[in-house]
Amino acid sequence: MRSEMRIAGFGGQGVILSGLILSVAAGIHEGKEVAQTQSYGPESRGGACRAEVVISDEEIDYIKPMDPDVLVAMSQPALDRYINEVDRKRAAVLVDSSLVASIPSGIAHLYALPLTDIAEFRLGKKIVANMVMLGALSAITALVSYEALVGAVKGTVPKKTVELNLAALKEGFQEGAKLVAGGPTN
Amino acid sequence: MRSEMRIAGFGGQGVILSGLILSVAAGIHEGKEVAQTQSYGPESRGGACRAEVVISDEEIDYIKPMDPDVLVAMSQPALDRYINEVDRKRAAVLVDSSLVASIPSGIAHLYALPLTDIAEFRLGKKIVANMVMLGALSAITALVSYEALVGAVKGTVPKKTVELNLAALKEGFQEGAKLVAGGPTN
Amino acid sequence: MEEVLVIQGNEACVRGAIAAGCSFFAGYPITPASEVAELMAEMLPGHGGIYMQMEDEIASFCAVIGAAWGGVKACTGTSGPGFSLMQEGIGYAVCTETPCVIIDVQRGGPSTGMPTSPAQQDIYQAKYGSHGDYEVIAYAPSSAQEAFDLTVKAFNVAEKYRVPVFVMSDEIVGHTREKVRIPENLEVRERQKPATPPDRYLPFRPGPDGLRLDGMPAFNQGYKLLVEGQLHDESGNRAGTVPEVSARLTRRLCDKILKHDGDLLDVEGRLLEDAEVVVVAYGSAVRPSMQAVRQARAAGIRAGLLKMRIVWPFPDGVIAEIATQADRILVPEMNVGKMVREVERAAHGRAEVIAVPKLGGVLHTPAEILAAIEGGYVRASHS
Amino acid sequence: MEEVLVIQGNEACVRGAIAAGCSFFAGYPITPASEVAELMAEMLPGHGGIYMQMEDEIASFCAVIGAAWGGVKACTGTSGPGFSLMQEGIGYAVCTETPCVIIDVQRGGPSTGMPTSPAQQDIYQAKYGSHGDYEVIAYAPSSAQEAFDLTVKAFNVAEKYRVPVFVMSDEIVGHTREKVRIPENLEVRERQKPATPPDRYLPFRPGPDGLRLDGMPAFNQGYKLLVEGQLHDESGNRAGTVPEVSARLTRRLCDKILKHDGDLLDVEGRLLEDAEVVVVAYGSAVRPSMQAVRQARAAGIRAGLLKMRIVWPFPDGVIAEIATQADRILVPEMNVGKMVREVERAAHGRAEVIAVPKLGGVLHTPAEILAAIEGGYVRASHS
Amino acid sequence: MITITVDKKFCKGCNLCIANCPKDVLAVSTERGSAGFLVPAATKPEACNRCQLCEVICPDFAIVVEGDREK
Amino acid sequence: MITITVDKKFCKGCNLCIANCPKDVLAVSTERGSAGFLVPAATKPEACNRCQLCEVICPDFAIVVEGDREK
Amino acid sequence: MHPIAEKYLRRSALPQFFCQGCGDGTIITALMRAVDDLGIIDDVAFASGIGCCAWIPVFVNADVLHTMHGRAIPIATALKLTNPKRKVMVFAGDGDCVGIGGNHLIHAARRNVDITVVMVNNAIYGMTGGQTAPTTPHHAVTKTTPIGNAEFPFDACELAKAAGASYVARWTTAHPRQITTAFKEAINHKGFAFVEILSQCPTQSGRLIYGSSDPVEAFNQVKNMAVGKAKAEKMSPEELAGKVVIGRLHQEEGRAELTDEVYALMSASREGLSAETKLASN
Amino acid sequence: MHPIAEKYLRRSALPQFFCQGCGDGTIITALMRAVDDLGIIDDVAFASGIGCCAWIPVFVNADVLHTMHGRAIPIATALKLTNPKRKVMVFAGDGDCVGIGGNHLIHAARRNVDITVVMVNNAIYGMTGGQTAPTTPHHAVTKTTPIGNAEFPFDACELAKAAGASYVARWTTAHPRQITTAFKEAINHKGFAFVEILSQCPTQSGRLIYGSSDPVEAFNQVKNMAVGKAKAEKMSPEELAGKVVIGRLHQEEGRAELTDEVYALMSASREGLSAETKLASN
Ligand SMILES: Cc1ncc(C[n+]2csc(CCOP(=O)(O)OP(=O)(O)O)c2C)c(N)n1
Ligand SMILES: Cc1ncc(C[n+]2csc(CCOP(=O)(O)OP(=O)(O)O)c2C)c(N)n1
Ligand code: SF4
Ligand code: SF4
Ligand code: SF4
Ligand code: SF4
Ligand code: SF4
Ligand code: SF4
Ligand SMILES: [Mg+2]
Ligand SMILES: [Mg+2]
Repeated sequence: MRSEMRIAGFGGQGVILSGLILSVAAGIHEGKEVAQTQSYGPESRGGACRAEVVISDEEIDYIKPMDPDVLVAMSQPALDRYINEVDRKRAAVLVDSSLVASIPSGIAHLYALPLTDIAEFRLGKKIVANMVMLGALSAITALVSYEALVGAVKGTVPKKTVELNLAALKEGFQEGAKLVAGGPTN
Repeated sequence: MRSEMRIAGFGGQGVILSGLILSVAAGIHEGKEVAQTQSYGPESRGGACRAEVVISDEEIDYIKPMDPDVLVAMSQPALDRYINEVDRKRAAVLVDSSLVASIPSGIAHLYALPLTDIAEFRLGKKIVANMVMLGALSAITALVSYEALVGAVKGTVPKKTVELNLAALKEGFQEGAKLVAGGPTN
Repeated sequence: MEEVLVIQGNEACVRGAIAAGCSFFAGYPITPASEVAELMAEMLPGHGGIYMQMEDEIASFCAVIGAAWGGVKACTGTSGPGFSLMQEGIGYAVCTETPCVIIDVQRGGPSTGMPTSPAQQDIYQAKYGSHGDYEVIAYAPSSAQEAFDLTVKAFNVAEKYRVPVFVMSDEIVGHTREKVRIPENLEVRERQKPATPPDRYLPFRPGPDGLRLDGMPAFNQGYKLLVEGQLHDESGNRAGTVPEVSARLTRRLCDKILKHDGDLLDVEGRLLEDAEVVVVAYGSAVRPSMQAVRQARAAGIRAGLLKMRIVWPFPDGVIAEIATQADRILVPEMNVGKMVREVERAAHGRAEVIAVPKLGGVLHTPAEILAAIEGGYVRASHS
Repeated sequence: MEEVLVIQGNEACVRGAIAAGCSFFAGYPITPASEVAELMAEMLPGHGGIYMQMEDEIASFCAVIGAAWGGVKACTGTSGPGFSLMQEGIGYAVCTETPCVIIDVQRGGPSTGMPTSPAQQDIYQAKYGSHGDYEVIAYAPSSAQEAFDLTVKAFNVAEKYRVPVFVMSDEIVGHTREKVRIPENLEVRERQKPATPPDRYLPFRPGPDGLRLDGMPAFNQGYKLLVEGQLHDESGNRAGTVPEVSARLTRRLCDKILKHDGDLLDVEGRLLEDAEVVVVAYGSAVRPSMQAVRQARAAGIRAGLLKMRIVWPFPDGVIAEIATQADRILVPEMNVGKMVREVERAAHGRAEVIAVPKLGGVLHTPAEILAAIEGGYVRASHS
Repeated sequence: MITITVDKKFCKGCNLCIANCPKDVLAVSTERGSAGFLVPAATKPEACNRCQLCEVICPDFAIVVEGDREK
Repeated sequence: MITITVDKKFCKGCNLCIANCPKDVLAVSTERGSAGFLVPAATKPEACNRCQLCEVICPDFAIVVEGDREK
Repeated sequence: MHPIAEKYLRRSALPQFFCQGCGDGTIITALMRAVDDLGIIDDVAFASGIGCCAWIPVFVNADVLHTMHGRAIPIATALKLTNPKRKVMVFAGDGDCVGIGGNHLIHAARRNVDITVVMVNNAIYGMTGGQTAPTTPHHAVTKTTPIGNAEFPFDACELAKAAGASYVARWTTAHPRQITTAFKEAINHKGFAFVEILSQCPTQSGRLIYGSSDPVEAFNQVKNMAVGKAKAEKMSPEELAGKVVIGRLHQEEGRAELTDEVYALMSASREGLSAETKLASN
Repeated sequence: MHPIAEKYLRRSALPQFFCQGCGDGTIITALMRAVDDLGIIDDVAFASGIGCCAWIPVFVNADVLHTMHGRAIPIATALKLTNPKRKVMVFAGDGDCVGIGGNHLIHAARRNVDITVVMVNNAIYGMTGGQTAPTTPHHAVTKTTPIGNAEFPFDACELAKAAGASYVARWTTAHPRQITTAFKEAINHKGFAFVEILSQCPTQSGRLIYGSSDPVEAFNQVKNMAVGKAKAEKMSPEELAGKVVIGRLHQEEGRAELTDEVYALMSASREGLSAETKLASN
């Protein structure tokens, strides 16, 4: 089984860190083969940025998504650009509704959550929006388990911030679970 | 007609300048085709150094001597090395006897003159040994005329030193003429 | 026990280097190679090694040279612009037979080019970037695992052949996080002291094969070494004006690599036995190529892959053989078509050699390579 | 009136440059190119030009770039080590389409190598020395006369193609004093202002051929130029992360040279009509080659010479044609065998291609090349 | 009257204008600009002395103070 | 007694020893060394104070002053 | 967008992509005001290297060479020489200016060439992600000094002065108006002018060296480091530890300048031309 | 050959090929005497670039890296770091040291790395045949300044000091014994030491700049330029014009030094190793 995810947004949102955590979760904690790639501009903050994760039971030849199962859009430009590279009928699409105003039509499995607002207002730190996203993702799709993500976060982020990150992950998971209970957003 | 000369010595003796003057004399003042090449080490003074001049009535393909008509040796190592690259029977060999102590045998047309001593003691400047040499050369061989050399010297060396250089040239020519009158040294 | 990590190729290079005994790194930050420096800075001191960030890439590579003669295994890491700046130093290292490793995490050029995007455009620069005649060794990893494995090998052959060795990684290999299995027992070639005692030792006299030197002495071990960047004789004294000596050294510097022990042929064939169409690839272009070859086989096309893990010295013989067997050879590269020229040369007109270039800083898709295998290749989208 | 001088190739380059309108030179002394700088220092100011000796070759070439955008024709001169240091800047000039000329008076390498002896070892470095994908133009004079003529041409095509152009001289051409005839009327291409007015001008938009740019604007002429070393769009704004735009620029930078107007094919055939053995040579190796070809003809052998005056872009087509006609192609070079690889590639196995390398910093003798023509070639004495 | 305008397309919510205002005219709002940051708002415009410190310090050319100070 | 030896193989006849000798011990001779230069000779060895300035100034390690100054 | 930005920014290059609260943006405004005050937008020529700071002039709608890391200064020197009327300005980060580009800086200073070099010192390599710079404090933590910097920082102003700069000033981004004044003084000064600006880089030096990526905290760090020249002269070395002196630190008027000298020699040469050289007649 | 030369010279490299009367030869002797006095021939490591001066250590029978033009200093830095017990010395011509290699000089000074850099200043590029150097006097004639130098020379000692050198001295070849002393002081000094030696180059600067290639005249030129530090302090700027101050110009003891700092951080790192990093087990 090969599954493919793309997470897109802009620099400073922790997009690449979220890719890292996914790949450690799947690779180390779930024992799968993984390939996590990324794309970013020369600016430290604000430029377009994306991370992609391929998870497979077998050796991975081509390391990039060919037909993503999941798209996470953490900004309007990211959604506008990458929605055209997924199968709108098949792929799960998670968007940060704090930053995305207009959502193209025809997305069968759309999940909208105000990731940044949750991070900024509920958790007090905008930069953990990526963790909220990961939590939600594990609730929405079965590609990586919540437990594996918790393990990966613990082994990855600086000690001082583990607690905050885990809280964000949990918040995201709960919000995601609510969404799933209610079915896709559209 | 193609004629080939090699002048060898060490850095600081003005070997390359003598090649330059020969090439200007033959090329500009006598209207021939010329190719003057050189070889030298990275040191400014004291290293092995040589200049070669090919003079021809036609376009010159290969620019280096293939079978030199003239060898000038301004040092012992120069003589020892290059004597093996001339036809001892045919080539005219001019050596600076102030600096060359031992002369290999079998040189049919050998001309020995204390070029450096002449320059240092008669003209007061060791560095014009090259001009003494050129003067002698024009007396000994007919390859470049004395007049052409005078013209080339005038157009080449710094104004302040023209007189000294011409004096040295003349001195060399006279010494050379004497030698020729007496026949080759050996 | 084997250790399993999920790490980027850049980290794999660092771990490979340290595992191979590297204890000195000098570098200068540059995208996409900065993680190499950062991880060296983090890990080396704990292993008794030294990390130095120098004032530029010129100084970085010079420090590597100094460290090598100082007695330790040393390396640097950089990308395009830095690699260009190191070229003079590379020539010096070649001429003085200084063992060292350079990790070039390739990004798109020319100039600042595409600073955050991958490319395979420096592959000729590795061989021809410095002035003069010389040969080097260049590996091209296609995964994080190979980044680890080939960095270890790079250090080993640097010691053996006394030459700068390149690990020609790229932004994709460097930044892709994958599983890396670190074996328990690694083959590491330690630095060897000369067999000849100092008083009879001529530092640049080749051994019995007439090619490789006798060990690698260090400064302040009693050898009174003269390490000279001018062409020199066997004692190290300059001989740039002595044609015979100069020519002999130049020839030996080239021949010690070209006439290697067999260990500098490092290619891997996949599904080649009956292949009519062979994809020749190196570095990250291997990944979509292999996917495409599998897809082609699934579609009944007799396709195969030749992966070059060492690109310099170029495997002329292997290509010549493939050219005899195959009808078509495809060379997908993330550049305008570079190594394809070598393939074309080595194929001697015996097979059709087709460049499958990909520009714009993106990896080929398997579909693009598949199309080329199927014979329907018209220039890939961004090429 | 035609003027006749007896001068060195280095002086011929300087006179050629000034005749072609060069009014800025920045350089750094290095054997055997120092006379280029010295004569520029002597002659340029009298012609209203500027000579600058910079702190190194990096700065020298940067100053040339600055001068070009400052509005004047500019060049530098160097040799191996300096050429290596200029490589980063060369990539920038390519990427920004900065017209300029670099005179490389080749000496033996690698490193300090043979600082006072000739070689033809930097010929690939001219094409591949900088990181990234690009194409350049490289001339290789074989006499003082050609040093003059080809330097003039170099300036002309630099303006036309907006690219760095190399004059790949060598120690022999540079230092050999020969007759140079300076014609009364020289064809000089002046710098052209853009045809489009500033307000509608896109500095990096190609003209109707889709390849070459519209003139060369200068700073402070109202264009508000952005000259960017990152891959950029037609306005000059960076686009290194936009694959389509990046790929398009890379392709155009290469194609504008490869798909030239015909004027970048500059070869001269001698006695080729019925030749069975063809000597392909460039630079000073042409001289003994021609002598050997004449000697061979005298001995009844059907030998001919192809002189490449432009080595990059490489004349693939001409070589392919010769390979069809001739049995053997000999490539004498003062290096381990470099351009012979291109000849081999372009010959496609249709003729036997034989390297006639000469090392040690000395020119081939006609006898050595004659021996190769006669088929008796065993490695030349210092090779 | 003084009008203080924050350009939401350019403001990155760095708060430097707020921190540098000598008159505490500005404060963080809950509104997001185009880049997703919370932009400042003039909560006490009447206190503004038109010193323009906010303008010269703003790294994003995003704040403009117009009009005259009331006498 | 003091012996002053000039090594004709190394001396380049620069005359720095002569110029620096505080006691005018040395002078140019008419003899050529291996490199073709006229080498110096100790014309007044008895005046030598063994200050060794000639030795430390000689760029070619070509002059050696040995022995003790006569009391 | 502020009217001055409307007037001077290069539209096609926007949006300005510096991080939230980066001091580089403040410097753009200060620069536009200086250019506006002097009315020199058509005469100014910018060159910059690579780094965040190097983007400052790119956003200005003027003639700009955005070049290679560390190499703007020799390019700028040629821009000046080829047209002495140009007002040439270089923007260089600390790494660009005294890291890789240090040799060009000291040689331009030595030549006293009439250009202005602005060095924006954020004590770190910002663009590449926070590695140590030659301006990073001793023992500071950065990405490549994970347990502290073993090296010591340059005083770039001292260096420029010792090399021959004839105008030297230092300010911080907390002094935007003084920056504008310094730019104007530097441009009007005949000779090599060096202006160092301490600037906050919340993302890298803020986060790594000073422990917070909050723009306001980073800004205050920089602001609090600065001590005016006059005040500093009255302080003890102990009091000055960790402080940086700001102000116009050095100015020497009337020193011979490169461009003048080059053109003077050119005139001398042209007069002597016919006698000394013979060139092909065309 | 002098006994000290017999003892220390590298026989296979002889003859020493400097020009007649070149100051570089005198410096070799001064160096051998310093090495002899300190008894460090087995512990010394030399690095040099390219130029006449760069050949000085090549003639000494010790471990020597004869490298690239301008690049000896970073190589020397690594030699020191890889074995702190080494006594590392660099010999560099003025072009090598403050021309092409200027950036390495100032960075090594900034790092206060415990090496000694000897710069032999002959005011010209000797080896390449007499082109202008960054130390060539204003208006001097050289091969590339045929009617006079438009540029201005560095004060290399000031530059080194401003960059962070903790020992700075200047002498001339007319002071061979002081050179030996300075070498010994510099080697024993903990930190970056810079020694400038004004030297005659009869062939190039003698001939081109000073109008005579006579070794004695060239030597006297250099000698007469020098003014002792103490004396200079009492002279007016007018009196000092054209003069060069010699002596031990600057020394700062006890300053933190790079090698120490690097090894201290290494120890700190090794203690924290198990906790912080996990490396492949081999
Ligand atoms: C030759 C070369 N080496 C390295 C780099 C990578 N690089 C880009 S910017 C930069 C440093 C940036 O630091 P600084 O100059 O201080 O500017 P800042 O980003 O802090 O404003 C480096 C090392 C490069 N572009 N070119
Ligand atoms: C990169 C490079 N550029 C130029 C040269 C040529 N070169 C050799 S020595 C030298 C300068 C010598 O001057 P200096 O350093 O002052 O030493 P000196 O010969 O005067 O002792 C130059 C430019 C070189 N070898 N390498
Ligand atoms: S200073 Fe500018 S960018 Fe920052 S919050 Fe204020 S208006 Fe927005
Ligand atoms: S102009 Fe001055 S007082 Fe008014 S808001 Fe701006 S900073 Fe505050
Ligand atoms: S100083 Fe030495 S080389 Fe010079 S003349 Fe005296 S002995 Fe000879
Ligand atoms: S030792 Fe002193 S006195 Fe004696 S010869 Fe030498 S310099 Fe003269
Ligand atoms: S990394 Fe630092 S210097 Fe660069 S834009 Fe961000 S805050 Fe500014
Ligand atoms: S050129 Fe000058 S520095 Fe070089 S050896 Fe000759 S005199 Fe000495
Ligand atoms: Mg910085
Ligand atoms: Mg010098």
